[in-house]
Parts: sequence; structure tokens; C-alpha cells
Amino acid sequence: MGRLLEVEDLRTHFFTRAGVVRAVDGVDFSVEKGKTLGIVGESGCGKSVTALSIMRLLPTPPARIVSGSIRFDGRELTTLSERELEDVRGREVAMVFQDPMTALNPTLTIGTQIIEVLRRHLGLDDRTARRRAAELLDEVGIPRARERLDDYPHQFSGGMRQRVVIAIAIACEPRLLIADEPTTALDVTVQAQVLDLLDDLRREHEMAMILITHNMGVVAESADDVAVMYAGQIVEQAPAHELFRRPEHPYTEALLAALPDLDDNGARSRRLAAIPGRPPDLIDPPQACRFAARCPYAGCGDSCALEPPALRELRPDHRVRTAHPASEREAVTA
Amino acid sequence: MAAYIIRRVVWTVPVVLLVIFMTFTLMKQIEGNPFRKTERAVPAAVQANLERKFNLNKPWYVQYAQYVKGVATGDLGPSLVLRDRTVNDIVEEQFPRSIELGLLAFGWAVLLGVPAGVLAAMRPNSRFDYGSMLFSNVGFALPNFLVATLLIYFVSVKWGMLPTSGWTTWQHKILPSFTLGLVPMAYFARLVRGTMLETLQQDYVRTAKAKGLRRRRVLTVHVLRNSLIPVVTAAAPLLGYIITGSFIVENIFAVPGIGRYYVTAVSARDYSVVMGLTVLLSIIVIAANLVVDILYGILDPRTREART
Amino acid sequence: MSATQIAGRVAGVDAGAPIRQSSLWQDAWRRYLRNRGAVAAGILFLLIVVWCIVVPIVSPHDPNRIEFPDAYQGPSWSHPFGTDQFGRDLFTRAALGGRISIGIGFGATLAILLIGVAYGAISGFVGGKLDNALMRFLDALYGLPYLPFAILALAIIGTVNFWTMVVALSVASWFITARVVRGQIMTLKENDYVRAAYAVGVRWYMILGRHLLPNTLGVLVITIFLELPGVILGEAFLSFLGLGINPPDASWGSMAQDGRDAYRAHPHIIIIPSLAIATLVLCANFIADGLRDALDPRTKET
Amino acid sequence: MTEPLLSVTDLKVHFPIRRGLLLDRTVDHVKAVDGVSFEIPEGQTLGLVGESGSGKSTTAYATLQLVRPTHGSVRFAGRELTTLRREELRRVRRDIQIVFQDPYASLNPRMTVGRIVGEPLQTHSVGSRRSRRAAVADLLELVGFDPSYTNRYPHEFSGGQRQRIGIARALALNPKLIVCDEPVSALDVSIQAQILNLLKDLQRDLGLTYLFIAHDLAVVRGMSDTIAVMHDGKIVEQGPADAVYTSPQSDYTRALLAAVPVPDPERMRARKAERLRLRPALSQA
Amino acid sequence: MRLRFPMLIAAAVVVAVALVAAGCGSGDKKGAAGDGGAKSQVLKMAWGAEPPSLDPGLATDTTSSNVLLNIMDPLVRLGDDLQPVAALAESWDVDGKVVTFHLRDDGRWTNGDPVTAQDFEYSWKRTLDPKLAADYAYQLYGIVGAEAYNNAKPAQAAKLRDKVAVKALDDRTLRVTLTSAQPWFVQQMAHHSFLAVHKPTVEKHGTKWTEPRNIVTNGAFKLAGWKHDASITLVKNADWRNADDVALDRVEGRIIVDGTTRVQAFEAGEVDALDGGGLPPADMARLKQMPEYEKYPALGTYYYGFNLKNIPDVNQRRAMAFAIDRQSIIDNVAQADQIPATGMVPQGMPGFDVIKQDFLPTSADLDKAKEFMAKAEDPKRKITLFHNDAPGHKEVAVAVQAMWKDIGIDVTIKAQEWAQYLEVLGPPPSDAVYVYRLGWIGDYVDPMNFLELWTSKSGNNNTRFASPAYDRLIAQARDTADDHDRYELYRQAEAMLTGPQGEMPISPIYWYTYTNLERESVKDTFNINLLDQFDLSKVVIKEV
Repeated sequence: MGRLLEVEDLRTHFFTRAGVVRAVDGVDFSVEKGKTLGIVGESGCGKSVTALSIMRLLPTPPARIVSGSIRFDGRELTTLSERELEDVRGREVAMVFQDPMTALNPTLTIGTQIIEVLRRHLGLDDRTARRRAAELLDEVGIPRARERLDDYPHQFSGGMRQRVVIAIAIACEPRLLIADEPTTALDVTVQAQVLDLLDDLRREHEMAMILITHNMGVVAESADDVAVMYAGQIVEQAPAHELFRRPEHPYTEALLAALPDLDDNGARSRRLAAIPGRPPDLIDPPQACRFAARCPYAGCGDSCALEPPALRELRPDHRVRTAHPASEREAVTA
Repeated sequence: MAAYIIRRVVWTVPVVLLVIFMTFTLMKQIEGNPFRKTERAVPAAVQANLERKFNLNKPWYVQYAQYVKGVATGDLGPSLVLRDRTVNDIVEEQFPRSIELGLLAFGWAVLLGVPAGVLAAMRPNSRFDYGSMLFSNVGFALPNFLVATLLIYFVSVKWGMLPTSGWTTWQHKILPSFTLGLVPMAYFARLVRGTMLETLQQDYVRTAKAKGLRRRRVLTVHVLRNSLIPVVTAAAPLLGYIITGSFIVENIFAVPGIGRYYVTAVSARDYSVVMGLTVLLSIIVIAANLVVDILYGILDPRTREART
Repeated sequence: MSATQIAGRVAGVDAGAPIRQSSLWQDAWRRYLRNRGAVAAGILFLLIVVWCIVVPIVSPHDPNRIEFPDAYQGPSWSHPFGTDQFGRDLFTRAALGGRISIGIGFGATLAILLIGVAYGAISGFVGGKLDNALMRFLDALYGLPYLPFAILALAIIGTVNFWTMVVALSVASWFITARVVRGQIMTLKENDYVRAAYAVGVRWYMILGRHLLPNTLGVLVITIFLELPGVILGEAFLSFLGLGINPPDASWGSMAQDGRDAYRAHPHIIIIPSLAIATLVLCANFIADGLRDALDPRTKET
Repeated sequence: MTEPLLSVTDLKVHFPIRRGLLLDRTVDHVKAVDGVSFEIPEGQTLGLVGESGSGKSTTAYATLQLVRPTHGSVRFAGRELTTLRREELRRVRRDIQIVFQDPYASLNPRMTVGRIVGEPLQTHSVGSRRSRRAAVADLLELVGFDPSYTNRYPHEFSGGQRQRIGIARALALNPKLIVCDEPVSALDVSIQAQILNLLKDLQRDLGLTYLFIAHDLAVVRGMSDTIAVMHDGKIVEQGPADAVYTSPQSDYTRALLAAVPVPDPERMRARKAERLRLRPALSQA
Repeated sequence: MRLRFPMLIAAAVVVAVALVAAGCGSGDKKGAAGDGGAKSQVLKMAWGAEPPSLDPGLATDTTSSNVLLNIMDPLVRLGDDLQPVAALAESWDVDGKVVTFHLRDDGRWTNGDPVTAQDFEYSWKRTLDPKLAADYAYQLYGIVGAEAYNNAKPAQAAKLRDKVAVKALDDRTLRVTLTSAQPWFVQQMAHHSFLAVHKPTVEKHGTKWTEPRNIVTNGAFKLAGWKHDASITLVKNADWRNADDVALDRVEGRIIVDGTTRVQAFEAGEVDALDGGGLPPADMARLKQMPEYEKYPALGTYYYGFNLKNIPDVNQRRAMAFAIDRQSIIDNVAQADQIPATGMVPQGMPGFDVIKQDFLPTSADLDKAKEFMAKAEDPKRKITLFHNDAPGHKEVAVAVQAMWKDIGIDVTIKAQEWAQYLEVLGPPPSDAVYVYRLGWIGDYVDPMNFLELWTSKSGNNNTRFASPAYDRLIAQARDTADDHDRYELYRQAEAMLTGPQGEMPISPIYWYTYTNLERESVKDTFNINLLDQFDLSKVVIKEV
């Protein structure tokens, strides 16, 4: 099994008048062929910026990739010209965005919006492209696909629109699909259907997928591997079952603990384990561990309050960026 | 959509009646005798004859009713000052020239203003951006009587490139239409730049880029098309501006259009001409608004259903 | 037990300190200051206003004194802008004209705002059938060219002076402002803080005065500078048509009119007031743009 | 048995669809809320869940009389609210308050925190200006702020902090009932837990009654004594919280529950199977 | 892609340049045609206004009048000395109040019909018809029965029509009976109101008979084209009685209202002559230096009138009249070589030498003015000066304002647009008016036209000056056929206005001149007479 995408020490900064916002500040991960990597984190942690950096879709200025490399199937994406990138986008790597209400051009029929990508990358003629577009709509589960090609986005419900966006994304059978909060704007029942659809499509087309979300449940449902981001960095990365069963980073633990449990019978009488404080300011992040201020284990004079902990591999495939991983803590306290 | 159009068209009737009534009332408030044009006093007999001839001796409501009836049958009445002509004559002969002038001015605005706005938006904060915005701001700010005067002096009198005034050949039409077009040109440039910058931020533009579409297609199909919708919306009020705002331009360039009649007719107390032109302008502006609404519906499908 | 009687915090949760510290106006001001063009325009605008106020007071020249021997002088040290056909100092007269042009400009703009805000606020706030009727009426007037109406208004009033010019220029120009305010009020009405105020039992006029109108302030400030150019140019056009204010007072428009016929021999007489108008309008445009960028919450800080 | 603090019976809110060729006439209605009944005993929480467009928020507004219901009765502390005149309603409003979803739109950006929290007191002329100022300080302290922040403006605060300000405002008049309309759905998980805890603490200490509206089923469960599930303007299932979650009666509730992703890959697998089984029910609903 | 939009702009620029270049080429051609046009005998001229009507009965303004007098043949034209010269009438007899015109036999309408005395009878009665409601019907009021008919109720109109004392005795004899002697009546025939219209044409086409496609005329030129507000084209009428003496083949007239634009068109070589409608005063200093500049004396007086109710003291009025520096106003403000006016009757008027007063100074006499001011009882020191907002008046007002300041009078200037202005002036004038400005251009060549304004019943007397003695003088003059006797009466009347003992209800400022721009090629033959008329049949385009 080969690595389709390798991201190394990616740093994307925003150069604003207020200062340099280190939105993504040293991110490493890789995606294997046909697998799903879930990137999870709270708002402002840099997960979307990471995705847009891979696609090189961030507005420059103010954003700039200051260092790091993004290799897709051996090709370095960070140095490609805009024209070369245009051949990668939509063809090799495709993207699904968060808000299906705004991701489609309101003044063009969805047929046009699917056909244009087919014609662009596959060079299909109009008729073939139209037939293929209908097939795609059918594939993502839109009934009466052929007739609906001439409809405008506003004539679709939110869930249906997200299916259209997905149809566009998979139109050229890309090898990597980046889904940036694809279900956040959707109702929970629709979310389930869209996630199932993405999963089916990934399997069918043997795509790899990066699933970006703030919802732990969504990652748990769909991802093979999970990376937890905090303040522009990956703080923990592991296979999904491993991460949820044995979270190591205090932040991951706290996040899971703060979630109300759907199946908890005594929940009414219990308080949730809230995480005190707020994430740090990314213009001037602390020198030390970025979670230290909120971390219950960071003691005074502790090394992690002074220098940043490195991302280290605790177990095979389980990496964590903290001085106090759960397994080591238990050993000490127990 | 069809129902919406019918509804709007039918609604113009009370609106036009209102405009007629307002203008009628306003005109009645103005002091002055339309029949005294020179120092020479008008003898009472002559005055009485004139008032009888033009029905000014009747009560105001009779005059109003007659006028409305006239408008309904397409008769805007006789001019009180230009004795050989009716308001219909004036409109039929002069109005097309004003429309032509207005459309040419609009043409300049679109031809130069829109590309300037587009280019400025594509390279925001570049020198070109600053330059074109400065140019359009200056074009907006300079009073057009100065522009007209300077253009005539340099282009016509000094360099002899174009005729000074008049409206016969296409050469005559360049300077007046350009002068009149400056303000809408500036307006378009600024508007297009603004909407385009906004459109560039839209999610669907990012989607289009993520699809790997060529930059050209992203800009023309996704950005420009959507950016131009507000331009269409702005066109209707501009039309009103262009047609009436033209009276200084028409005067300076001796364009035999209708704009300058408005001013002269008000000062000459030529009631029927003022009313006729006001009614006409209202209808045009209302019609232009309607056309823009329909165009808007065509360009932006979201609004279509809202208007059934 | 009353909520306020409980001393101390419930469960000891600390909500933390504010994440930033500044008022909205301070923020806007800072954003405005970053816009170099707008700042330059603002300074120039102020300079012009100061010039108009100060110069006639300190000038050695009586702006209305006729000295035919000095007629039609070009710019010089003693007359930086030259003189007009009566030998009057144009540097001083331009400042006087500026007082009137700018005065009429602001006067009419404020009148436009007053009418527009009253009309728009009532329409937007009351809503329903009244809103419908008011908006239909506005539709009738909307897009009607305002200069002809200004001319009609002047003809009806009969005399031309500062105040009648203000009336004439505002009488047909408030439609856009009314629409903008109505739109704002309609949008603001949907905000939860307005619902919250209703839920608390705040009376309608307090909701309008405390929650709705103050939030249109930003838009209104922008509107002032958007309307100002139109009004100033409108005044210039009316003056150019000979409908301006009476001599020996002058506005920039009437000075330009004086200069047009003589432009061949003495171009400075038309160019100076025209440039003054253009500069002021230009400044107002840049200021309006700057204010819009500074006050519009949609503009992200980059 | 004492009367519940709030009882809503057969509540309907219909919005007219007006259109016509020349003049508008009402051709149809959007039945946003269509016959909803529930009651909340004093000191308890009713959780109202449903997907977007199910009529949750309209129910909340109609309960508060921010939207006048088309039909039905809302009885609060023994008084019928739907027939009250404006002035009487103003007095009743002291006892019913609301906390909104969007922490950005719910606070007037031109008012200081002190004025926002103090406005209810001022409106009802509670106490002197001075005592009001003290009360505002106490309220801020109550929700976890240093009272010195009264002169700050809302935009200086984060989303979670703003939500606390909104809660302080709701508490100002010492109400009996607070309608929480999606109070945490705009917040991050870590902040969401803080707010939920605060609401729980306040209920415990002040004896508040909540109508708690949310789309997140897990959040509602942790907050509520009873649960009502809304769908298309109607309540499809209502009962004690644990009962609704452990043995849902309606297919819609079951499908809804199955759709929720949980942060545990093991449990997820079981839910997926359930989800597939229930999908027909959902598309029918 | 990056190139696309710049290219669009470039394209636009290229198009614009091409347009300009093309325009340049044709502009040159035009200039050439203008210079070498001598042989072609086509006159290009600018008219100052759109003629409101080319119906002789309805026309009231100079432009219409000048077009009409070139396409129609009057009974009488005015010679250089303003004496009547035979035109369509070959002779006339004056017998007290009865005037008989004898028409030529070769007068022809452009459709071939002969021009007859009946045409005149019809036309004049038509002008007096209350239903036509002609503004200038009163020009004919000197004829017995004319005023009564014009005043008639519809029921009596037909009866009164027959009582109008104008009668075609045969095809070529027209007899008119006047209400009084009116020695100027024959000269009055040169006014356009007395032109004949072609009855069948008028009756067939109604108000549209003046359109070029309908009109039938009888003058030296035919109306070949009239694009409203744009152009008027006249072509030589080859069938006219005197056609052999007419040099011009065509007159291509453009209507240019704005004075500066007119001058620009002239300077750009687009027109060869202006119509004397006035050059922009502010530009006069420059225009006067041009070789094409030409000026003509006019029968017209520019004056300031006093509202006697507001300025009742004659000494104050005298002071004000003395303080006005007429020469300075002419030199520095009006600038068109006008003549300082010391009386109401303008220089150039027959009898001027008898009538003229030289009490008023041509330059300011401040000492005298202050003397008068000192004698004034309760002088008004804050006064309002009204003027209408046409070009030039404001400047005069500003100058006078400064001059009166020297004798301690503060003047507020009020400008009003014309229609309103006339309402304010009355008569009687509004109480707001202290001083107003007006001008008077003669309709016919007799001082009566200027002096009867100040009779107490005159509709043009806006001063509240009312003197029975003055009224008697004017009435007497009206019946005095002998020129010398009449001039003496006029002298007395003028003295009552502006003489040393005069009431000074007005302060004349200057007597008008007509200024014009004419190319060298027509400068000798294009002439404007005292009544602002020009005769195109005399114009010849020479080579220069």
C-alpha cells in the first residue's frame, strides 16, 4: 500500500496588518491510497487551511505557504505553476466544501456546472458530457437525474445540493477527495446519508479521502486514521479505533469527555467535563506546548511549559505531541 | 414571472396618475404667465384669448381630467410656447435623439467603465487599480460643463478634429456622448470593481477553481457573469440620469434633444411640455425598472420564483 | 430566591477576560486610518473646509470690492487664484463660495438623511400594509431624475437663497436613503437582540431608538459622504443654469458659470471653482469608500 | 397535583402565503407549527428536538408571544398568554425569558455589556439606577465575569462569553421560565460543555424551568427531564428522557437516533446497521 | 487570459482614436468648404434660438421674425435711414387716418398664386381672430375695429370681424382706416405681424402649415428645411419678383442656443455668420480683437427702473442715476461698444437730436450724486435690486451695487428667472422691488414706442410713475402727424423722465448695440439694421 499524499512540515501563515497568523504551523501527515484520513479539531485549529493549502486555493495575499512540502503521488504540489495546478485540481484531487448553499454558482444550472468539469478534464463533447453528468447525479442518489440537470441550485434542498457538489467532485474520478466539513451544514439524518454516500463512492472509485470535521462522531464513523489538530498543529494521530479507545493526548481526552453521550442514562444529573480557557492566539502563540495553559497535567517548571514537545511515536502508527501522554501518566499515578 | 410582469405593468397606471397629479399640482403652484415672453405687456384681451384657447380658464379639476384623458389617448396637448407644435411633435422628433445620446453615453460607460472595473478588481491595490479608480473618480467629480467646454476647445476649436456642436453625423456625436458618459462610466468602473471583488470571495468561485477550470473560464463564466448583475440593476436609475442629466450637455453641444426642453419649459411656464415630459420620463423610468427586474430574473434564477 | 441575591459565581466557572479591547468605533477608526487614500482625502477635505472658514476672515482683500483696473489678473503672489472680471480676489471668493457650496451640500445631505431616515424607519419598522403603501409610493418616485424636480421646486419657492437651495436639492434626493434605511431596519429587525428586547418587554419606540436606529448609524455616516457629491454637483448644475444664489454671494457653481463665457481669455475663472468642486467630490468619494471599508462588518481584516 | 408552570395546548402557527395578480390574497398557509401540546412542571426541563424546519424555534417564539399563535393556548403560571393585551403581556414577560442561538446576533453591538444586561431592569423600572448597576455587576459575576467588564462591548468577547452575557440578560428579571433556543449549537465542543454546565448550575441554584431546544440529541438528553421530538410542525414523540432514548416509540425518533454519529468506532458499526434498516421510514416521514 | 482585458481596453482606445482621426479628416474638409465657398454662394449661419413659430400671426421673437422677413415679402421695408421703402407695395397714400396700399402685380406665392390685397385682409383679420389668440394681435390695434374684434366674445366675433377697417378694394389695393393719425404706421408694415399668409395653405394644414413640407411663402427665400432645434435651411426662391438680385443660393442655418457654443462653432469654421443674437459679454474683450467682429447700432435702451413707492424721493433717484458710471459699465462689464444712455429714447431714433437730454452724466458724477443724496428726505439706504437671470445682467447689477455703495446705499441683488421676474414687476411692482432692470427694443421706428411705456395705463410701466401731464403729452403726440411738432412733444415727455426737472422714474444705462461675428467674405453685405433685422437677399459671398 503506497502513500498517495505526503505532507511534511507544512506551514501556512496569514500575513495580516495585525501580525502573522500562524494558522498552520508544522503539520505532517500522509494519506494512503484508498484510505480515509480524518482531521478533527475545533474552529480555528487550522484544519480547513490545511485542506486549502493542499489545493493551493488560499487567497495569496494574505495567505502564503511559508515552508513544507506537499507531495501528491510523488509530485511536489507547492512548486507547481497555477496552470499546472489547474490540471491537478478536479482531476487528481477534488474537494467538497462545507456549505452547499454557497458552493454552487446560483446563476448556472447544475448541469452546466457538472459538464464544465467533464469537458475541462476529460475533453468530452457536449452530448457525452451531458449523459455522463446525468449518470453522476444518478450515482449520488438524485432522483430523475436527467431532468434535474436543467435546474438551478436553489431548486434543491441542502442535502441534495451537497450531493451535487459531491457529483462534481467525483466527476473525473480523482484519486484523492478532500471533504472539508461536508456535513456540518446538514441535518443529522441527511448527514448520515451523505457520509454513507461518500464512503460508498470512496470504495467504488478506490479514492483516498481526507475528511475534515469538528465532529468526533463523524470521524469515528468514517475515518480509517484520525489526526487531531490544535492551534495549527497535529497533536495526536492514530488509527480511528486506537484513538477513540486509547486517547493519549490530554486535549483528545478532554474533547471526548466534554461530549455529551447519547447513550448515557444518567446524563441529566451529571455535569460535563468542560475544558477551561480558550485556544491560544495564533499571532503570537506560546513558545511552549500550545495546550499547556489548558492542560490539567502541565505542572509548574515542567518541560512542556518551556519548550514545545515534539510529535513522537508512542506506539506504531500512534503519534502524539505532549509531554504527558495518558499511558505514561497512568504508569506514574498507578 | 408572467403574472409578476402583468402585475407590475398594471401597477404603473396609478403610479403614472400620481406622477401626473403631482406635477400638475406643482406646476399650478408656480407663479408666472406662459404668454408673457418678452418685456412687452400682454393686453387683457390677448391674455383672455390665450387662456380660452389653452383651456386655462377652466377649473383645475376640469383641466386635470382633460389632461388625463389626453394622456390616456396618447395626446400630451399643445405647447403653450412653441405654437406650431404639440408636445407629441416635440417628443416624437426630439426624444429619439436624446435616447440616442443616452444610449451612446451608456455605450461609452460599458465599453470603458466595465473593463476598467474588471481589471482593477483583478489586480486590487495595483498601480492599474489605483490609476483606473482615480480616473473614474475624477471623471465622476469633474462638473460636466467644464469637461464639455474643455473638450470642445481642445478637440474641436484648437485641434479641429471633431465638430464643436450639433447632432448630424457620427463625428458630431462623439464628444457629447463621451461627456455624458463620464459619470456612468465612473460609476460602472467603481461598481464593477466592488462587486467583482465581492464575487471573487464567493464560495462558488473557490469551487470553480477547485474543479481545475481554467482561470479564463472561472473569471468569465463564474465571476464576471455574477458581478454584472448589480450593473444591470444600476442601469435603470442611470437611464433616468442620462436622459435628464443631459440638459447641460445638450445645451452646450447644441444637441436637439429633449433634455434641455425641461429646463426651458419650466422657466417659460410651458405647463403642457413640462407635464408631458415628466409623464414620459416617469413612464420610461418605470419601464426601465421593469425591464431591469425582468433581466435580473433572467440573470439570477433565484429571484424568478420569488416573483410568481 | 433572586438571581441577583446569589453572591459569587455559580460553580466557580471563570468566563475569562475579553478577547480584545476596543470599541466598534475605535476599530472602524483604526481600519479607516490604514486606508491611505481615504486618510489623504479626509485631510484634504478638512483643509478645504478650514480654508473656506479661515481665508475670508484673514484675507486682505474685500471679496466684494470692485476694482476694474485689477480685472482678469492671472494667479500671482497677491492673488494666488487671480482675479475675476470685477477685479475681485478669487482666492478669497473661492473660499466664500466654498462656504456656500459646502454649506448647501451638508445642509441638503442632512435634510436628505432626516427625511430618508424618518420615511425608511417608519416603513421598515411598522412593516405590513403601511410598508407596502410607502414602498409603492417610493417606487413611483424612485429613479425620477432629481434635477428637474429641483428646478420645479426652485420655481415654486420663487426666491433663491441658501435655504431654498437646500430644500430644492433635498426634495427629490431622499429616495435612495429611505430605501437603504428601510432595508437596514428590516434586516436589523430580524436580529435576535431585537427579539430579546421584545421578550424583555421593551416598548416599541425604545426598540427603534435604542436597538435599530443606532445600528444604522454606520450606514448613515457613509450615506452622508455618498450623497454629498451628488448634492454639491447638483448645486453646481443649478447655478450653472443660472438658478444659483444671488450675488455678490457666490457658490463654486455660480463662479464656474461666471467663468465659462470667458474661458478662452481667462481660463482660471472656470477652472478654479470647477477643480474645487471636483476635489471636494473626489474627497467625499474616497472618504465614503474608506468609511464603507471601515464600518462594514463584512470586510475582513487582511 | 399542582398545575405545571407552562402548558401549551394544540398550538398552531400558520403563516399565510400571499400572492395574487394585482392585489395579494392569501392562497395557502405554511404550517410552521401545527398542533403542538406539552407542559413543563416548575423546576424541570423539557427538551425539544428536531431537525431544521421542524418548527422548534417557531414553537419557542409562539410560547413567548413573540409570534402570535394562530390557534391554541399557552398557559403560564395559571394565566392564558394568547389573549393578553400588550401592557399585560409586558408584565408577564418579566417571568419568561429567552436565550438565543447566535451569540453574534443576540447582543446589540452598539450597547455595552452593562446596558445589555441592565436593559430588562431599566425597562421594568426595577430599583434605582444605582441598585440596577449593582444588580448588573452581580449578574455578570453570576455567569462567571469580573464585574469590571460592564463597560465593554459585545464584540470584545468570544462566542462562549457572549452566550454568558445573553444568559445574564435572561436572568436579570429573575424569571421563572427560560426558553433556550439552541443555546450551544454555534459553539465549539469545549465551550459548549461550559455553557451547558452553567445552565445546569443555574437551574439547580435558582430553581429555573427550561424549555430547551436543540437539534443535537446528545446535548438535549443531558439537559432534559422530558423530551419532545418534533417533525414537520408536530410532536411525534414525547416522554421521559431516558425512555425516549432507550426505547423510542416512533420510527422517526428511531431513525433520528440512529443517524447520530458517536465517537466510538465500535458502537458506530451497530448504529450503521440500524440506520440502514430505518432508512425507508425516514424517507417516508 | 491575463492579456484579454487589457486587449479589450486597447481595442477601445484604438476605436476611439480611429473615430477621432476620422473626425479630424472630415473636419478639415469642412474647413476647406467654408473657405472656398465663395463661388458656391452658400451661407452657413447660426441662429440663436429655435423659432417658436413661423406663423406671422403667432411669431413674437427676433429669430422667427428674421426667418419670416427673409421668406416673406412685406408691404414695406425699411431703408438705411429707416424710411419706408417700397417692397410688395409699390406705393401708398396717406390721407389723415386712411392709408391705402397699392400692391405690385408680380407678387407670387411659391405655389404660383398671385399675392393679392385680399391675402392681407384675410391675414390681418386672422391675426385679430380671438380664436387664433395671437400674442401680437395688439400690433394691429391702431386699425379701427381691431381691438374690439380681438376682444370679442365668440357669439359676436363674426359681426365684429366685418367692422375691422381693413379692406381689399380690389386685388391690388388695400385700404386701412386708423384710430388716429399714427405717422409711423407705414414703417410698421415692415414688422412681421403685418405679413400675409396663404389662405388655402393655412386652412388646409392648420397648425402644421409652417412645416417645410406644407409652407407656401412669397419672399426671396423658400423654407427648404426646418429640423426643430437643429437647423433651418433656406433656398433661393427663383420665382421671386427680384430673384435676379439675390446672390445666395442657400442659407444653411444651425440653431445654437448657447452663446459660447455659437462662438466656438464660428471659430472652428463651421459657420460664417451669427445672427446678431448677442455675444457672451464675458468674452467680449477677446472677441472685439477679432477681425470678424462687427457691431451695429440698435434701437434699444437698457435701463434701471425705480419703484416710486419704495424710493419716493426724486433726489435720491437722481443721486442714484448720477452715481452710475455708465461708461465704466460699458467698458468693463457689457463691453460691446454700447452707448452710455442719457435718456429713454435711443440714439439713432428719428428726432433724437430734438428729443435728447444731457442732464445725466455718461460717467459717474459722485459729487453731484452725493449732493442730491444729501437733499433727499429720508433716503432709503437698504434697497433691493431685481434682475432676471439671463447672461450679463448679474454683472451689471454687481457693478451698480458697488457704485451705489459709494453714496451709502446697500443693495441686495435678487435674480429671478424670467417668468417669475415679470410677475414680480407687475405692474404694479411688488413691494419687494426697489429697483429693477429691463430693456426695451423698438418694434417700430418712432419715439412713441419708447415713451408711451411711461403712461399711467401702460402695461409696461413698472415704476408706479403716473403723471396726467405726461399722459396728455403722449396722447397729443399720437395725433400729431407733423414730425417736428411731434418731436417737440416727445422732447417734453423725455424731459419729464430724465431731464433736470424730470421725475427720474428710470435711470437709463446704455443704448444697445448689436454685436456679431461675420467672416470677411460676407462682412460687407451681411448687415443688421436698427430693429435687429437682416436681409439675406442682399448678402453676397465674396472671395477673400
